[in-house]
Formats: sequence, C-alpha cells, structure tokens
Amino acid sequence: MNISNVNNNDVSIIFNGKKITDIPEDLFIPPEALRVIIEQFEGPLDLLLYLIKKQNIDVVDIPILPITNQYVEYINMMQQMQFELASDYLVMASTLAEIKSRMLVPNEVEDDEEEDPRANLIKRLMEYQKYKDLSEQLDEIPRLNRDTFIVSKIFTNIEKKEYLPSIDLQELENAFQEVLKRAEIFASHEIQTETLSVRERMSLILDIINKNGTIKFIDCFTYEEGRMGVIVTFLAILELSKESLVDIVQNQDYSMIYLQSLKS
Amino acid sequence: MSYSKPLNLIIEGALLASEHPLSLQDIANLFDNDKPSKNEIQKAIDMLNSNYANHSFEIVNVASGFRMQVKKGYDDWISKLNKQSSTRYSKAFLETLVIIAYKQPVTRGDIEEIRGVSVNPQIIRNMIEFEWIKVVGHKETPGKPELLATTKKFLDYFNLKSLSDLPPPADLEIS
Amino acid sequence: MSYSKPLNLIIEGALLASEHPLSLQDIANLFDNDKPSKNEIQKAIDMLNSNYANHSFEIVNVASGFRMQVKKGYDDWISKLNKQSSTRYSKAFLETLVIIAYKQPVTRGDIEEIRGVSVNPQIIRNMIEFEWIKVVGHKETPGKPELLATTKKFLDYFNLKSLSDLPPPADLEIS
Repeated sequence: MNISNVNNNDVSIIFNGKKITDIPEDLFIPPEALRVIIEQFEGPLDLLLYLIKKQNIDVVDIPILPITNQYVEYINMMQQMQFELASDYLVMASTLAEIKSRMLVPNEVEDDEEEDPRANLIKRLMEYQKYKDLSEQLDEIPRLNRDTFIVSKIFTNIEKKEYLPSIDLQELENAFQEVLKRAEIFASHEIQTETLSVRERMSLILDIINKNGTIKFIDCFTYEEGRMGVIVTFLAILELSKESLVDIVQNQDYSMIYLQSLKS
Repeated sequence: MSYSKPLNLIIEGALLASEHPLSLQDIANLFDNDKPSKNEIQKAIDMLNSNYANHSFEIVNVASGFRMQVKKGYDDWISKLNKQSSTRYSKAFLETLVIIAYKQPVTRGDIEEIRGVSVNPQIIRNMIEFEWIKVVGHKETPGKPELLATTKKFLDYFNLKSLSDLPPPADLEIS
Repeated sequence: MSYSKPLNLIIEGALLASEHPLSLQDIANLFDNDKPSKNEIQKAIDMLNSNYANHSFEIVNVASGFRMQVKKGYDDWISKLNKQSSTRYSKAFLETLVIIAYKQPVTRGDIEEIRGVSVNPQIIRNMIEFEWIKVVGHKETPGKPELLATTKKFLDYFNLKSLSDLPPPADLEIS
C-alpha cells in the first residue's frame, strides 16, 4: 500500500499532541491516527486532489489508472479500519472505475469529437480546487475578534429611551413551536400545564434566596393561594432540591426548616 | 518595560474594546510578562485623560474599574442612536427567550443543548438590559453557571399575569 | 451650521456609543435640523481619522457603515479581554461559506455539487444564526430549494466593504 510511505506535506496530523509529518512507514498506523488522516479530507474530491498532488500531477492531465488504483486502495484501507464510508466516497470510486474502463476499451466508433471521459471529473476537481483555495484565503482575511476588535459601545450617561421592538405573543408561540419541532424538549417527559407555574415558583424562591441568603420553608407558602398554591410551591421546592439548586436544612428535629443557597 | 506599542495606547485600546469596566488589576493581567505596576497604569490613564481635551470621550473611574465614557453635552445627538436599533428580534432571540420562559431557571448550557447552537452572549445581555430576564442564582456544577429566569417585566410586556398564562406546551406538542 | 459641539466630535461620540456601524445617512439623522451633508460628514470622518495617528483606534468603513475599531497590532493584549474571541472555523465551514459568497445565490444542492459531499445542516444553521447568510428566495425547481446569500454582517465581520473586496478567484476555469 503506497499510501503508507508517502512523505506528506499537505496534511498536518496531530496525534497524541505530536505533529506527525511523515506517515509511518509500517502499516501499523494506530487506528486513531488514521482516523485523523481521513478526517482531514473534506470529501472524495478533496481526497482525489490530495492523491493527484501527492504525485505531482497536473490536474488537467490525470493518469486515471494509477489514481484510481490509489483511490480504491485508500477506501479499502478505510474499510479495513472499519470506518464508516460515506457514500460520496463510493460514488467517486465508481466514477473513477467507469472512466478507467471507458479509457481502456478502445473506442471503435470514430467520433467526430471524441470526448475525454475525464473531462467532467477534471472540471469538478478544478472547480473544487478553486473554492478550496479561496476558503484558505478567506481564513487569512483579518476577521473580528481575532485580528481586529470593534470598540464596544461605550457608556453614555444618556437616559436610554425604551425603543423595544414589539413582539406579540403569537411570535413567541411560533418560536416555541420551532424549538419544539427541532429539539422536542418536552418529548422525553410528560409535562403538564402545572409545571410552568412550578418553574415560575422555582425562579421566585431562588430569587429570594439569592437576595436574602435563606428563606424559611413556611414563608414560601401563602394562605391566599389555597391548596393548589401549596402543591405548586412544594413541588417547586422539591424540584429545586433535586436539581441541586438549594439546600433544605433543619438544625434539629421539629425545628424551623430553611431553604438556603448551596454556596453558604 | 518595553512593548511593541506604547503602554498608554494599549490601555486605551483595551478600555475601548472592553465590554466592562477594567480594574488596575484587570489591565495588568493583559500582559503576560513584564507586567506594568498599578502605579504605572494609573499614570498612563491620567496621561490619556489629559490628552482627551479635544475628544468627545474620557476615562472615568467607577466602582468596578475604569471605563470609557462619552462626555456630557452630547445627549441631543446620541439619544437618537437607540431609535435606530433593530426593529425586529431575531429568531435566535425569540427562541432563547421562550426556552428561558418555559424551562426556567436554566443555564446557558441548557439553552445550548436544546437549540443545538451556542448562545450569543449579546442576546442574553440584551435581555438582561431590557430586564426581561435576570440571574436568579448559580448552579452547583463546575463553572457555577448562572441560572436565568424571566422577570415581572417580561410578563408585563406580554400582558401576562403569570407564566402559566403562556401557551401551554401540551397544546403545542407535536407527536 | 452651528451646533453646541464640533461636528467631528459629535460624530466621534456617536460612533463610540453606537452598537452598530453607522452609515452617512444614519449620522445625518442624528441631527434634527441643520443636518450636515454627507460630504461634510465624510470630511469630518477623514479629519478624525487623520487625528488618530497617536491613538489606538480608527474609523473603518465596512459594508453597513462606519465603525470604531482598535487598530491592528493590539491583538496580543486585547484578545485576552473577551473570552469568546478568536473562533476557529472548520474547513467544511469555510468551504461552504466561500461557495455561498462567490456563487450566491446558491442552493444546498449547488454547494454539494461543488464540494462532493453533503452539506452539514448544522453549518448552515450556524451561519444563519450568525446572520452571515440568509435565505433570499426559493429556486423554481422541484422541492423549491432555498437560495442562500451572504449578508452585510458577513462583510462587516471580515472588514469588507463589498463582495468585490473578497480575494479574486484564481482563474483555473477551463473551457
């Protein structure tokens, strides 16, 4: 397998914190390192370009046979290493094989314009090469927060008039729909309507604890809210405790129970 | 002490680029080695300020450190800046807001997990500035991330009496 | 024209206090009456910049307008200020981005065709979230795929005034 004894300057490989400039001579490349090598490629075109460059071949004049052999070798190796092979790689392999066979079989019919079966591939390769180069150039352009820094809005004493753009509830609802659609956040557990008020109560209790350090357990409840209020508050306290957001402490049996922040 | 740029200009640039006031210590920490002393930094700041006579800004010492500030007398023009602020909220803003509303108290990590993208700190900053959300505590996990929750002002804005008046998630459930 | 403050200092203060770049029009709009002309504003900006020789900052003209920026050469110190700075982007991200920038408006299919691999939807989602790209329409082909294009914010990020400031593609095209 000639891939293993190639001096490789195009791809920088970091393995175990060390930069590997030469691909090891022997075939026993640690699988992790090989994974890194393969992940360096952005797809079949990238791999193909690499193989072509490796042999110092002009893209316009690809010797299809050796390149195809190498390509197929490469993906065989990936398969041996049990990497999931993207179908794109396989498609490219079959494209190469097709071109190879068309070139091997002499064209008996005299075409007026004999089309080089490689033309389309070359065109794609060059197109890809163009954008690959451009992306490297784009990476060099001075960009914000790496090379240049914007002066952040500096403080003004001026009373900020509130020009909040308006949102209506419908918009929020739509946004929520969208989030749900994507993440199905509530799919894993059943959430009833009550949960919301539990969440609200959690925030309220946390806020008080945040300000005062502690709150008496009984002060969390208000008579006016009735049975439902008690349940909501109690659930909120349990949830806070479960999520390790508060500590519930009681110094001795039957004494006052306090909720306090975990920090203290 | 020698840097590739004059000390006072490094301080000027840092104060201008910083989103928060910087203490003398914060400024000293920008230097890896050959840290300037607090005294030297203070002197540089004084020198900068004395050169700002022909400028519209100055360095002011506030509780948490030094910050750049527009001088008094520019209100007429600068107050109009805010008007031009974006008239619509981005999708990212709305989605972050609903997640905070429904899943509160949440950390940024929670929001990131649900949305699958990192949270734009500017969005959180804006919401805190609008007083729609606030930090209600810190989660006892590594890094002690801030726990965010909505405020009364958020409810007021949407004419809600309580969070339970928000559309219930059950109604929105997509199977 | 006479204001209680010099025109150039009003502009300086406004640029410093603004969250976004300001266009000549935006700056003119800060004045209620006796609006300065765009020409006058441009002159004032030029004058300001020429006075910033002994400062660490300058006014830069990017796609969406003028903004204050720390001059080059201060990144050693300033990059320590903001933790979220200096993002690195993957090759896939950069390749997808240049294809959108140079071939816009493009569909995902176009991008896949050029790169030879399928487009990671997360990458597109991130770009939309950064507001670097947006959907500008739909192609009239089966499935009506979205047409993607870059935004002003993308140009702003790379300190560019227009797409034509991007590096010219090497002419590899064969007929």
